[in-house]
Amino acid sequence: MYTEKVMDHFKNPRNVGEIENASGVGTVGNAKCGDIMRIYLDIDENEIIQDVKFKTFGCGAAVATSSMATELVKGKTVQEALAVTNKAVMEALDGLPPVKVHCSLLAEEAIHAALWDYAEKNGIKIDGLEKPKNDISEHEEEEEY
Amino acid sequence: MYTEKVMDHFKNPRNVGEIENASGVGTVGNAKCGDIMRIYLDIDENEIIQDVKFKTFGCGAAVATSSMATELVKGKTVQEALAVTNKAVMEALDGLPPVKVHCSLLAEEAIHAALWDYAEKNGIKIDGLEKPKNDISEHEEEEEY
Amino acid sequence: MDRKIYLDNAATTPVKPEVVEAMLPYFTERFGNPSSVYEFAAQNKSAVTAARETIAHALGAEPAEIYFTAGGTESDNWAIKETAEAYSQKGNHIITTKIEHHAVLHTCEYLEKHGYEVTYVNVDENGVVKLDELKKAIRPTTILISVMFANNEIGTIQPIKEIGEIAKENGILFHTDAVQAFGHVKIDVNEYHIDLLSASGHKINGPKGIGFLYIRKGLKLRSYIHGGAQERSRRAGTENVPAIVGFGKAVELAVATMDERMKKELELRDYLISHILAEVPYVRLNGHQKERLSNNANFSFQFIEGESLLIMLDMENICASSGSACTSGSLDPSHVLLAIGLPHEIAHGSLRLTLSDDITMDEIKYVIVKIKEIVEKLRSMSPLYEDFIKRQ
Amino acid sequence: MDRKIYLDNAATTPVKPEVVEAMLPYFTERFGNPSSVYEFAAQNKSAVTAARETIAHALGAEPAEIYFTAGGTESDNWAIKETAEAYSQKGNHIITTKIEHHAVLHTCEYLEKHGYEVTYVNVDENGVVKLDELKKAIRPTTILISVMFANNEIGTIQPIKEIGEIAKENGILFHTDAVQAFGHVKIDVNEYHIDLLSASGHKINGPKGIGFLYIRKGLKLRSYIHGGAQERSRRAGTENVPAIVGFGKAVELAVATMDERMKKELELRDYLISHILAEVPYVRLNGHQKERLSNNANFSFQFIEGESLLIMLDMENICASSGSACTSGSLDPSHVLLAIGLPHEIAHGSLRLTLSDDITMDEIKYVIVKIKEIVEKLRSMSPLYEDFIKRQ
Ligand SMILES: Cc1ncc(COP(=O)(O)O)c(C=O)c1O
Ligand SMILES: Cc1ncc(COP(=O)(O)O)c(C=O)c1O
Repeated sequence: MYTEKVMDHFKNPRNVGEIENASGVGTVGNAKCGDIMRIYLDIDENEIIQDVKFKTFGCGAAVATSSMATELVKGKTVQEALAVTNKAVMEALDGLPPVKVHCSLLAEEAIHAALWDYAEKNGIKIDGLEKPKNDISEHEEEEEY
Repeated sequence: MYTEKVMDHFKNPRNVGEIENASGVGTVGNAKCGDIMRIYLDIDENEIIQDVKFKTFGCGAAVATSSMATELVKGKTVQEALAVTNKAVMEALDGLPPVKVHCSLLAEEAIHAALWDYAEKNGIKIDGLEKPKNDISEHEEEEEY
Repeated sequence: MDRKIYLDNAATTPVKPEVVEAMLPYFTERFGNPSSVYEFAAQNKSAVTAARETIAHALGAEPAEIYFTAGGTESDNWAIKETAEAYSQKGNHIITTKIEHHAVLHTCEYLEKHGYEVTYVNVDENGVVKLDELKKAIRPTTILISVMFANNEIGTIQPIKEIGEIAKENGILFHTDAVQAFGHVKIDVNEYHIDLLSASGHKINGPKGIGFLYIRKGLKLRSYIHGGAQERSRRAGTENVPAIVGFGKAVELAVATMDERMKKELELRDYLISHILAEVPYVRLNGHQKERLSNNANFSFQFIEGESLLIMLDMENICASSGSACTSGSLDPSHVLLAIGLPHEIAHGSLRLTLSDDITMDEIKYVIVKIKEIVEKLRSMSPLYEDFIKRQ
Repeated sequence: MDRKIYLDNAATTPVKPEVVEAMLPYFTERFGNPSSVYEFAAQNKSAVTAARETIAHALGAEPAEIYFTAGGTESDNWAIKETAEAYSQKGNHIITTKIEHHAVLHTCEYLEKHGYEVTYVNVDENGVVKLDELKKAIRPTTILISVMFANNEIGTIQPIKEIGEIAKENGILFHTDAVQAFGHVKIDVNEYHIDLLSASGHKINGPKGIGFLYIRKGLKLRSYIHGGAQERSRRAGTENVPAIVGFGKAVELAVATMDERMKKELELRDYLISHILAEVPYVRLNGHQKERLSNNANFSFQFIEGESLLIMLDMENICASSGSACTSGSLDPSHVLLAIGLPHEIAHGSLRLTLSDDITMDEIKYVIVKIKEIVEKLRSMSPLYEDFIKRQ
């Protein structure tokens, strides 16, 4: 079902954990749908992401995309992190099964939510960042036969 | 599908053939239904069936029941022959598949038809013998689903 | 553990070597169509007859009441749709439950789109159908009650005899999806007043792609699959002789070993359940404590999600499932777990372990250790658990 | 002859040893449900995918257009009933022919009882569908044309491409029952404008109980068997992995050997036909002389009846059939032989010999000798022959 990269990030997820007094924390998804991601960012005064941690309740793809997303933003500037799309996460994982694409969207949203929290805490505005929805309700129905 | 007795009478049918100037000949069934039986009887002045022959166009059971029916009436009186029922033929063959029961009826009818012909030719009346139908149209429909 | 520990016997089972053995000659040698005239193929008819008799005997039914199908799903479709059709003069109402397999539920939903009315009766927190609700649901137009014998996810065995009696008293036909129960539990169609019963070969170490529908003598149901005159003109299609023979053999074995097997499975299952409940915090057992299949254990672990759990178990050579196999690729939590009242997030953290008598106590102990480790690991990664702990 | 001479390959075929070989691991080892999360079972998914690709490739189709079923009969039922249902807004008229298999005919009759109208187009004396009649039968409400690719009794191959074009020009869906043709004749669903195609495993040395329906991308057909989400939610029921794998292997072999096989069969068939026609009096060949399956010969012998002929052939170790296998237990003559204009009593005397490349020329010669002997013997017992001779 999953690529080797996905399995690797699931088996050995990078950056699991919490950051105390994080610069920004974002939580997205909801338990009803079976996916919740929380991302902690530690951002320094040069707007560089010094550290990032995540916690995820969800399927294999949810864990792997969280892990990969944290890897992709670590050491980046806020603007660079903002540019990390779900597509980038998927590509870095060598792809996801169609039913699992929403996990990568969730990972993107989680980063955005943490950045939003950072911006709010610091009273700044990050260009191109919109207030994240709490829940990405992209619950597209499979075609029913 | 068939009992050993049926197969034996099919493989080695008794009394196949014709009798020239037979005392009575009866043909029943029709080609449309796939069964025609013809029975020749040679009946002596004591009303004893001295010889009997048959020809049959039909399935394995049709051949076997013809063969068995001729065996059952051979050497018998006309009255005894009249008493040979399809049930007797079936029993003598150790049974027939349900879809083939009509063959035994046909055999009974063929005997009756030959006896009727004998009675007509000789201007006599045989007690309990009715004019045979040309065709026993007992084409019962199988239950349809 | 080197050996794979297969704990997903409710999804499917390995075909027993004796069953494969029994089937093999029918592929290459005795391959003939049993409706043929020539002896070599006509002999196959007696092989089919023997299998039919074995199965009928296992149910207290007549051989002529057993109709082979391609599996449990087809049997369910047939039973429900053709009862609906055959008895539409009498009424258009069907009663079933909220915890049926999709083969029943989606068939009922199909009928709802075609003018039928369906009542989906609730179950209690143990997954037992509410008999009072079921009785109240009966209308003059009710033509069928369809209640599964045992649930495929939580293993709860329904009060089938009582339901059969309710159906009988009210002159309503009674269908039971016994795909999980047949071969695992003793069933007598007459004692239980069952009119229609579905079963499937691959749930009892028989082949896939074969099942049967028991249809009580005298019922007006017609064919669902139209065509040739096979199965007394009620189910068309060239007879799948190897699979029928294999199914017959599997039933023979299942019946012969049932008592012993249940005893062994019960011991393993009860050990597993009691230890998981004692050793893992924030866990619940789903399904009835006693009235459940001897090989079924179903847990919900709070704060974690099922698929992750399954993959981690797989990494330890343990094969299990979360909800039913059919839906494990999907995101919706199992309708069965929701029906017994679990909140979504708890339903998501469910684990079904379905044993066989092939499993050893050592393996069960290993499984318990691994579940503990994995649940702990996943919780350490879970934002839900983090919130829960912080709230303490 | 010691060896059984099996000449009933249109009824069913032996499973090839390579096919059994391919299936075997999937019974006992790789038995897992392909929808499972654990790797050991998920791997089965790729085995299913590979079989689907082999089959799609053989038809010039996309893998996603192939849906596995339990056989040709189910495929026919699905194609016709669900087209009727999905396109009922457009119309309620279906066109088919008088010589379809019962899987199509009885399905159409079922639909007639449910508000649909069906035109059964005639065939000519060779069994070729009358295209002008077919065209004239088209109405604004016609939603489906269903014409079999090749007939199972008389072997006639239909002008499928022309029919596909007629259907396409008129915006009507086109289904073909290719159960007898698939694996025996080259088929390209695009070249022939086929929208739906039925096939079955056991007609091409694959297993019984498995078939497929090709459904052109974009068609609105829904499930016929409702339940789990297998086959992209279009055909429910636990995947019959061993049978699917075996079917894939059988198709692979059938495609690889098709040219050679046809060549050999043609030689045997033409020898058989020409010698029977030359050496037996009062006989006719049924079906088209040229446009026929390479393995099919069908004769009518006047004055004798088919079943007797079959039993006598069986006594000589020759397996054959009279009409189609499904109806050979019945008393009605084949609807196909009646449709090509045979009187009942001649239809009753029909013999179908369907070859394989496993047959030798020596065996064919033996068969010819035996047929001559048996026909003579049966005629000597036939009152019809007696009358005929006396009339001369
Ligand atoms: C309760 C129940 N009903 C029906 C089915 C369907 O059976 P099959 O997959 O053999 O069609 C299953 C198993 O998948 C089941 O567990
Ligand atoms: C033309 C045709 N259609 C359909 C079928 C039915 O196929 P199956 O018996 O595999 O269901 C057959 C064979 O029996 C056939 O010859």
